[in-house]
Amino acid sequence: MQGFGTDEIAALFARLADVFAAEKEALIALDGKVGDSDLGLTMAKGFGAAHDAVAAMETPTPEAQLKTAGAALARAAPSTMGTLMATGLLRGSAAVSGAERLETAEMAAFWSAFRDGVAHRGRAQVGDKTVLDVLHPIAETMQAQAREGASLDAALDRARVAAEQALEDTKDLVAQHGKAAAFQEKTRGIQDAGSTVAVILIRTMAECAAD
Amino acid sequence: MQGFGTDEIAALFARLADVFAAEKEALIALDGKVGDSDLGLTMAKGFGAAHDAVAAMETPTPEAQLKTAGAALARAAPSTMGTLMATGLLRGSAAVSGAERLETAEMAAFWSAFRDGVAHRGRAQVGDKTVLDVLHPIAETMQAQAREGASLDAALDRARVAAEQALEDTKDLVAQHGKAAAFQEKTRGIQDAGSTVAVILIRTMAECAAD
Amino acid sequence: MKKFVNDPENFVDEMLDGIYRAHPEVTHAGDDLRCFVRSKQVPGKVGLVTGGGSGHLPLFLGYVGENMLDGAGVGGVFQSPSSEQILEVTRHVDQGAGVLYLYGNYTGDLMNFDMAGELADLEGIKTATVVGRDDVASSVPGEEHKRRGVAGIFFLYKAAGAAAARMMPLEEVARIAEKASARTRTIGVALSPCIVPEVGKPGFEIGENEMEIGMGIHGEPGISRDALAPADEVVDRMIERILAEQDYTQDKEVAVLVNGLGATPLEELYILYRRTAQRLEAAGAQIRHTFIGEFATSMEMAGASISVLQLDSELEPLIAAGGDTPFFKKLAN
Amino acid sequence: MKKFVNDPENFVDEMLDGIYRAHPEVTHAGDDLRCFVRSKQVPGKVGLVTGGGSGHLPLFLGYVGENMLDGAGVGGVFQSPSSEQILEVTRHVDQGAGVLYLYGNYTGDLMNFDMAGELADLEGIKTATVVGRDDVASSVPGEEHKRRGVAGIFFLYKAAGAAAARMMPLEEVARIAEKASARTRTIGVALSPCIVPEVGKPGFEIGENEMEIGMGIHGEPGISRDALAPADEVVDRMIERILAEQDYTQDKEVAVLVNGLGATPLEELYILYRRTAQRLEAAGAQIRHTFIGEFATSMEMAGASISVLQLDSELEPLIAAGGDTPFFKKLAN
Ligand SMILES: Nc1ncnc2c1ncn2[C@@H]1O[C@H](COP(=O)(O)OP(=O)(O)O)[C@@H](O)[C@H]1O
Ligand SMILES: Nc1ncnc2c1ncn2[C@@H]1O[C@H](COP(=O)(O)OP(=O)(O)O)[C@@H](O)[C@H]1O
Ligand SMILES: [Mg+2]
Ligand SMILES: [Mg+2]
Ligand SMILES: [Mg+2]
Ligand SMILES: [Mg+2]
Repeated sequence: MQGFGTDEIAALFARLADVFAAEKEALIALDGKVGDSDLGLTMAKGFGAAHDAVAAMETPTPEAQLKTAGAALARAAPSTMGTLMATGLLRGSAAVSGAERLETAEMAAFWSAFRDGVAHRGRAQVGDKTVLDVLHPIAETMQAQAREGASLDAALDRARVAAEQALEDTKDLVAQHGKAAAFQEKTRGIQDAGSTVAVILIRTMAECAAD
Repeated sequence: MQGFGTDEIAALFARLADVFAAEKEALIALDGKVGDSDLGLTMAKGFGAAHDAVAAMETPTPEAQLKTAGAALARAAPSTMGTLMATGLLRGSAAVSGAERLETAEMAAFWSAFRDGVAHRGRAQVGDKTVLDVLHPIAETMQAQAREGASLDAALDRARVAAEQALEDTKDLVAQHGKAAAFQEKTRGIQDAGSTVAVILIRTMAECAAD
Repeated sequence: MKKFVNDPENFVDEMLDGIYRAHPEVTHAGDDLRCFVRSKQVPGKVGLVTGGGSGHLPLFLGYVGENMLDGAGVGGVFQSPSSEQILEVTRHVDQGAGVLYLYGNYTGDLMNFDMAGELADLEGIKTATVVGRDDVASSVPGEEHKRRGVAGIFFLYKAAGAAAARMMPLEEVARIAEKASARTRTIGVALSPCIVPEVGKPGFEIGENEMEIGMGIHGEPGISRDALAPADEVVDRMIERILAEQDYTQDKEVAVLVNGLGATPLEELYILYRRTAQRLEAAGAQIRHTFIGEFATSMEMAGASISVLQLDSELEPLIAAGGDTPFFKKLAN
Repeated sequence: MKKFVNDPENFVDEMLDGIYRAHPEVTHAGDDLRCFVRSKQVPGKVGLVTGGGSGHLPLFLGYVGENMLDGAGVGGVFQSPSSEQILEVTRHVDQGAGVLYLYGNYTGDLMNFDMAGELADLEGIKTATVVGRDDVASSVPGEEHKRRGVAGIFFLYKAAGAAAARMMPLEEVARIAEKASARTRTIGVALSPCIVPEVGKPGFEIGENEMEIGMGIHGEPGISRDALAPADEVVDRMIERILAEQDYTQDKEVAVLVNGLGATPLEELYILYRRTAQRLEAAGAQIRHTFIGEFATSMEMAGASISVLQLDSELEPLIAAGGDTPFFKKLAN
């Protein structure tokens, strides 16, 4: 594919809205294990709002679309993950300022900024069993792929694979933040809910690129 | 028997305390059908307190015993039936003022005063599906037996039979008073809870007389 | 039974012990914890005494305080206090101006207050009686005197309390209480039963998806049992019963009380109030005073009631007056 | 789900509509109902802003009023308000003296208040932040900064509210709030779960005969799940956690809050208070102020919490001060 232009980004948010609507119950159940069961609701609502806002734009640029999506998400779903994903989108938007299409290099910049934004806002460390544990390998993989000059669809697919592995690895960690932290050792063996959302993001993006 | 003297009255209240303790759950269930399920509790507590008070008396007379029992009942169980039974005992006590033993005539006077007290305090009419529907035939039967010169045990047994029949007849009535009144037509077919207590009273008295 | 209790027999007295520890402005007359009175009586004022079963906090004793009541006979859970206890409270609060009994229209309470009043009379204490009978679900129009007293009795306390605080004589305070009683209507809805600690299990059942409109605060049967409807529809079905008995063409101003029965979250009471206000305004009423919260509960029963007092120029300032009890505080407005 | 709701999506906004209809002393800044503010701001006063998820009434918005807070960002049930909403409230309440953010230590709230503060700073509004972190069950000593904020935040509101009303500057009000925060400890116990309207079923289960000590107000796991014990024993097990962290040899005076989580009858809270008072007094504390009732709920959760604020000569008069909001009224004493 020729990278993500405004049409592809619009299509990406349409697809994310669908996917999070479909995953609603699964995410509720997952967050319910060591959390408050709201993740399915907030992600479905938040990405639904992001899609609506992006779809309503008249003269979009990638930067503006990502910013609009982030702002809509922050407004519609001010939960931990809603706010973090919004922060990621807003920071990622700034990182692709001016670009008309997001190729591998721009996408790598987007994901690095996304990760950094989440790290800043959430004050978590890699290994704390949060969404950062998946965002970090995504960003690192994208950066490596960009250095190697990989195509966007190949790069995203590698990032997806890394993300899925990282998600699996969150099972071995003990939660240090948010509602899950109260469960301490009991969180071991359980896949982190927020990290699952990050995998859905990169997977959906990779699928869009592959289509 | 030679009528109820102080020993027999003390024994009567001991027995009533036992009987109401034994009937507690049954009365709770009965009152629960069209009431608030408290009758078993209040009667067990009330007659338990009456027995304790009577047992603690040093120089009892029948009049004083009945008064003490009534006052204890009023204090321990100020529910509808607790208050009515207390009123009955207090009025009945006054009606046997001075008597050393309660023979048929005195017992008839006791029950008439008991009924009148309940009627005054509760402002119900015979036929309203209340305890009055059993107290009234008890009082009338006792008066008739006294006029005929019947022995106390025979008189009490006749009164018991009349009471049991009257209790059965309460099933055909519709409640007009207390919590049951809210159930209106639904109370038809159900035996009145308070009337059941009156039957227990006369039956226990008759049993004491027969022993 | 999921309750914080020790021996269920001590439920009421331990609760009272907690209340006296927390609130020095109330105490008991004599040794009996259940003879609940204000720590300081107001000389020359008509005494206001209420009473009834426990399990309805803040009803009844919660309204004993400044500009409200002077004493309460505290019964066991859902049980009347004894005539002796009421008499003790009566003696304590009488300041020579007589005592008004204000309580709910239940057989056990009626008999015990009557007895106490007769005994007080022998001691030279003048008493008068006004009963709350606001529950429209408990008897048809024409039989209002048979109705149960529920949350709306709060309005009687408020009006009579403010009247007595203005040093009105017994007859006047009783007349005002009677007027408030005649002009108050309540309808309730229950979603779940409650548990009397000494019984230990619910006295009745309500299906997982059912509601009962008109159920009494001791679980007395209501007027209909239906599938739980959306909140607005529940209010619509309830408020009809009140609107049918109040006409706002002349006296438009009303005071509204949306009361939680115990387990219903305050959030939901405001959702019910929203629709109640819409409906009352559509019927031509003007809401002048609003009270929302738990005013008369049934232990942990889920449910709510709506009470409407139709004001007039005499009642309005009495409802507007301030009040200060350990359980109810209102600034004058 | 046995609740009085219409469309669960409208739960919060219909509740707010009800609140605004009932209480003209509060309103919303701009069009968004969820930007909750006092109708009249006090010129020159430090603005106090709180916020957090809905479902905890009277927390959070219920403490907006005289001598208390000035505004609240209202989130969805158990959800943070957005940074945009907090910013809108901040702009509205700022009277030139800056704004103090006072909220519970939860990730979502922290992030959104931080974002709002950063944006307010760009607009020239000075903000400071103090978080409630009173739940002793949520982290071990030494890790107090990680603790959740629960009912004890009421003491922060009370102290900071009275300080701001005395026209103290932002730094002072923040210092006092921080002191109250550092000196407040809370421990809770839950008997039943609660239902988020949009979810429609309980988020977790508690066995028919179980209690969970230390459970959070969103159902976060506690420190032990055991068979329900008699009330006094429940208090004993809870209060130990507080006594272990407070020493009454120097500062003896405390303020106590016994809070109901939603479905627990007030009667039972007084039974819990009774034992709490006994235990505190035995430990050498002197109870100077007592608050009992529903101050911070979890919808229809059955359960309670005990909070103790260890007073000093600066905090005491601030807790003693009066307060007047639609949901909380206290006369000065
Ligand atoms: N401080 C943090 N930094 C980054 N991610 C976090 C942080 N705290 C929690 N998370 C992530 O958020 C997820 C839970 O999200 P969400 O359900 O929105 O939280 P909550 O319901 O507690 O607001 C966790 O699984 C974790 O991945
Ligand atoms: N006004 C009345 N006069 C006489 N008996 C009455 C009256 N009202 C109720 N009762 C009797 O009381 C019984 C119920 O007693 P109880 O359970 O003590 O009442 P409550 O629980 O309503 O106080 C009824 O079955 C009826 O026999
Ligand atoms: Mg969550
Ligand atoms: Mg009964
Ligand atoms: Mg309650
Ligand atoms: Mg409640």
